[in-house]
Amino acid sequence: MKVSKEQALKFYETMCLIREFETSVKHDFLNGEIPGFVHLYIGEEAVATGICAALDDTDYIESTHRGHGHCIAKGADIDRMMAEIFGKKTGLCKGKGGSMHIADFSVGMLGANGVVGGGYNLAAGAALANKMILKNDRVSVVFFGDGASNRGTFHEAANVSSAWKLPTIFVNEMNQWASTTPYETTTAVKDISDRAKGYHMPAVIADGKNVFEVYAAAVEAVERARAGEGPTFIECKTFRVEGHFVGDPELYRTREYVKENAALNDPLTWFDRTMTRKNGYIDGVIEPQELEAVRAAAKEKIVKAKEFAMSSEYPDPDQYTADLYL
Amino acid sequence: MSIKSYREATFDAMKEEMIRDGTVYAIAEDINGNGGTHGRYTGLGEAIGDPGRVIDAPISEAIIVGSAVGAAMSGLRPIVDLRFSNCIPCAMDEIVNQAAKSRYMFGGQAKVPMVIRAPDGILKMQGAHHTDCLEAWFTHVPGLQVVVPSTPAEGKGLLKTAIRNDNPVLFFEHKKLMAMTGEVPEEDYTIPFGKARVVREGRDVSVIVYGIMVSRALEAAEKLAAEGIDAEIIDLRTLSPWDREAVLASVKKTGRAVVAHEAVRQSGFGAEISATIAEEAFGALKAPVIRIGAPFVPIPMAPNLEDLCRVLPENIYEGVHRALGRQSDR
Amino acid sequence: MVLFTRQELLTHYETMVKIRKFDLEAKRAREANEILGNVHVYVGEEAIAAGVCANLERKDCIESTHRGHGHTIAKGADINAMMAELYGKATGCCHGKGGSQHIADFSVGMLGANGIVGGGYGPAVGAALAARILKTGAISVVFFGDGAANRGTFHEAANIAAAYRLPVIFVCENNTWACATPSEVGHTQSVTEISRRAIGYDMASCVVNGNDFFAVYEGMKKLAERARGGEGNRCGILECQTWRPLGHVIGDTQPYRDAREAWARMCADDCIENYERRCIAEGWLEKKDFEEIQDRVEKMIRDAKQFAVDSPYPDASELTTDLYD
Amino acid sequence: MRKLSFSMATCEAMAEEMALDDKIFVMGEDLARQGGIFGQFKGLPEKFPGRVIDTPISETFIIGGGVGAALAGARPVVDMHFADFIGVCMDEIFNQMAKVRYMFGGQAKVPLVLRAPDGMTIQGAAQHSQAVEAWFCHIPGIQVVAPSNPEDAKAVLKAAIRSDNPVIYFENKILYKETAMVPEIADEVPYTIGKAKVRREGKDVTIVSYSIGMKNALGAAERLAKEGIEAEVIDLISLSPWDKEAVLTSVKKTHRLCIAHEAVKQGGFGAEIAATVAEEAIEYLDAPILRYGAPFCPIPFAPTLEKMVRVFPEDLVKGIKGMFE
Repeated sequence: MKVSKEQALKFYETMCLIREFETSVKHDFLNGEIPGFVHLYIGEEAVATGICAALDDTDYIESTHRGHGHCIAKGADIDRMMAEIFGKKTGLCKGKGGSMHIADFSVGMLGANGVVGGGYNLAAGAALANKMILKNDRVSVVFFGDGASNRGTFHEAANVSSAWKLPTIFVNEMNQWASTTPYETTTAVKDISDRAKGYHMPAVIADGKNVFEVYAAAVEAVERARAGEGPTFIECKTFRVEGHFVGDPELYRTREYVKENAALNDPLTWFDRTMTRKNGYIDGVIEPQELEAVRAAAKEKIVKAKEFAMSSEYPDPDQYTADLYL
Repeated sequence: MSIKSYREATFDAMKEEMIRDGTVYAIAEDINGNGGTHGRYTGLGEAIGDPGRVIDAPISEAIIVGSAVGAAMSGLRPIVDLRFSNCIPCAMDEIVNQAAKSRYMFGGQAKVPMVIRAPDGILKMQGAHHTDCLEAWFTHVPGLQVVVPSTPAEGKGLLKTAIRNDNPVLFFEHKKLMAMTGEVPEEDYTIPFGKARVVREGRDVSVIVYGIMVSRALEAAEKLAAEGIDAEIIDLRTLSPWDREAVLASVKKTGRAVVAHEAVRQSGFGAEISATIAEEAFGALKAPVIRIGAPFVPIPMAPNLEDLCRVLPENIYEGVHRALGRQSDR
Repeated sequence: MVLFTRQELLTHYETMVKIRKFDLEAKRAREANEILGNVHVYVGEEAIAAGVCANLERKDCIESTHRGHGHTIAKGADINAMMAELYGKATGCCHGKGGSQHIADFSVGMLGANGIVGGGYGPAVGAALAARILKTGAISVVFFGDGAANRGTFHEAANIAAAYRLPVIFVCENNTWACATPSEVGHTQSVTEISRRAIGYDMASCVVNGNDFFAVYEGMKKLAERARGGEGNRCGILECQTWRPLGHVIGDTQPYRDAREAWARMCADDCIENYERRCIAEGWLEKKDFEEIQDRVEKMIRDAKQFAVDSPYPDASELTTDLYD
Repeated sequence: MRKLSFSMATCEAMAEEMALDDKIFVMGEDLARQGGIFGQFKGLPEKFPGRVIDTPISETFIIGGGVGAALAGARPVVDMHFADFIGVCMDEIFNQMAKVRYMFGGQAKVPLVLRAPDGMTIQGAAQHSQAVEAWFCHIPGIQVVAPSNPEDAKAVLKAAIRSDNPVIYFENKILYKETAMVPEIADEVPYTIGKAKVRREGKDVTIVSYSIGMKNALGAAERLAKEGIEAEVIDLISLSPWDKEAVLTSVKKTHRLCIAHEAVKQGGFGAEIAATVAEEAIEYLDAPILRYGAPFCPIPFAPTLEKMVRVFPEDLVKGIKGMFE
């Protein structure tokens, strides 16, 4: 499908923001400014971007431990995201959640999840509430990796979503690595989307580096969901460029292997290459300097976000029991 | 004797047991990828000369534990690793309704010799999904045994016992233990379950602890000793079964008790210890039984809030003073 | 179509009749409050347990369900000890500790009925793993209902069994009722044929008429041979489509459906009568062969009941035994 | 005031609240057709079409889906069939339901009620008889209630439904059939979670219990009265938060404490009560604290063994009289 040049540039901006955000986080983690667990989305930017571009603010997403990209793509405030990752009181979760539990309910981002496969049922439940109880046309998206596709929670959520034609969209980020395990050693199928057949659920495979292809799949799935026709399974073939978490020595794969696959699957270089020539996605082309301008602006934003985070206070100690019960 | 880290000591325990007994196998997510969390399994397959007994599992906790129950009932001795204690709830039913009960429900026909290793505790800003101490749940479940080692040498001996033992064992290891080093005997040895050890003799107050809390209690004891307060420190080693006699004997001697763990205080295992003392050493008590545990909140991310959830030597030190301060006027 | 020897035909018939009469007696005893607790009977589904287990050797393991008497009998358990277990007697196969819902006989590879719907998948996969490591050549079977098919444990077990190339056969007894809930597409189920899910694990699958012993036997035979024959993905799903003629549990008044119709539907397609009809039509057996077996089994069940009634309850001192080693 | 059974009282509470707020819905297994396996949802499917939802046997979804629905603004009441199955969705309870609000810094709220029928019936055996409330008292972020009679059953359930926190509502399976006078409650707040009730005033000893345990507490108090010992009986009703002050106040008056629950003694909630008193009021005690609970074994099936794991009023009487020797 074709989109306007503005839309294409919007995609690019989001992807650059994610890339810059993650690059900055990685840097700050490695020099000890950010503690805890941090999982980076580098290389998978086109997935969150393409999917979330097809959603409204009132739609929901359930994210994963690798959630910064989803959060940014859904439109969360980047300053407050960064502050949360630093554990500051100005963070989206007032410093209680951190990277792995980042959330912004104001834009329908129902949270990253420290439990692999913890998001399916929450997303299906939100879909159930919206369709069957609150009677609106909001849709829920759940992102999950190839590793998480082996959790029983997937099975239970997929079955009910299909049985009740819930507006749940299952977005599989097939990045080929379940933390340190190559997916094929523990997963019985080549295309995880084959599992959709077991629930009478339509499925589509998208090239995870091609934001347009992901977007097109998402638009179709969202239409189907809003029309009451039930869930869709979108498998995005992508690649996890970084280790499972920042600091992962990656003993389980070689540098060469990573370099090669990163190059093959990088959504930003693909975008640069494709948009600067005549292509089937927009009318005309995007000039290199236009792209450069977007990249520069993104860098700028992230620098500001970090300054905001650094200059923010830690939460007041007396806040440690707050936000538990009402 | 040689100086080893907890990680190395428990690795040796597994290695030796797996070489000794071909029915022992280890299964976990990432077990070959990165040696499991904290690399506790790195090179295990090669070390025992049988990589087939070190198995990569999908992210399917229910089946990792469930299949181990079946394998155990069929003659194997699984070592299951759940990476983080917080993954345990994903397999809770398999642990409490299958592993714990199969032998009993089936009238002793089955036996379920398996070990579930689960690193727990606060490390640094890992947030609410990777830090909880859940031992108390399993002390409430008949059929399970619960082990909480406190040093490298203890870890090796207790893990060997757990592997040879014919019951399902939950083996909780604090993440801060992993890099802790200490003297570890080279020879083959086991440590019996249900036998506490007196880590430090004392006459003024009994401090009952387990796991990581033992080293923190010792630290507190040094500070107290400087003030002329002589604390006796008891390392329970195993919580189910647990050594009531040792605890009661000590409290009858000192007349005062302080119980501490990193788990949430409300309904933690400390309550069982304290309640038992109140029932069975009542006459000997000169003061209230002090109980120390984490506040009633999930673990927050912010470092300063997180620190409020730790149980540190100063908390124990302060607890002992409370025990000494408020005399019972009974 | 395999040709059975006359003896085999008689044995399979006896298995089904034994299950039928055992469970009708269990039903009677429960309704008369001679036994207590949850009793789920297998009436109407006998051909499945019989057809599946006829393909198994003693060393092979089965994981059963809450509706487990049929599986236990078909795997060759002693019915005296089984009946005694239902009565909670010391002579029961679980020494009175388990009862109907936790019946087990490890001596014949019956690794236990399970009170947790979908609790059997894990142990079955584990048993297969053990068979591989111990090189016993045994295969595992896990029975499960259409309701249990929606438990996440199914998904985890199916994936791991396939990924590890383990010899596990998932036998779905699709009797269309999950307790008091019909497994209808759109209600609680998303597929008409549960075996469709095999695709998601690159597994073999086969759908058969669960009320036809010969169809079940054939389907199971194919999957069992594949499971025993080494290479590639060795697991499979055998979906047996059948019907639950009685309530979920004895005492269930079935407010959710017409009980009389439910029973009539089985009578119209009773796996035991189907078996008799086929054998007579093919000229394999005669009416009197069946009558002779019916009478013999009748007596076995009477004796089993007597044995159970005469047996003592376990001594109070048994309370904490069989818990730890 | 009119006579109602415990289970009808809970139905009434549901019906009243669902009529007030159409964001409330019910989800679980076997609800729509059967009104719950213990009839505790009878009539609701007809009264509130579309708001009583039959789920597959997918407990992780029942809870996880409930949490998601709550996050999206609905007010789910979910049913756990048997509390014994709660382990199946422990992660959804512990890592999701209890933590989302806190982890996300108060952005979310989870107004969800989890109804969990628990306790021993008659020969329900190891997987359908458990009392597991203690696990949940150890989990920050959820509230735990366990009413002991029809009147409280209604008031407490209404309060739980109105609470913006996740509440686990343990309802004992034996108590379901208990009947008593239950008032029509108008719209005012029916009960404050965390408050205990003094069921019987006394000066000599304090007996603390909850849920089915209250039968033992009150039964023992009556017998003791005949022997001139006046027991004060406290019904906690709510376990997390629990009414520390009520217990401490009473103990400071009576100087003796006895705690009883059906759950296994080791690691049970009774330990929390005893430990708290041992820390905050030990100087008031004239005798060691008594704690009653099940012995350390699963629930056996055989009647002779099952009797051994039950607590009876006589046990309390014996122990309490010992306090005065």
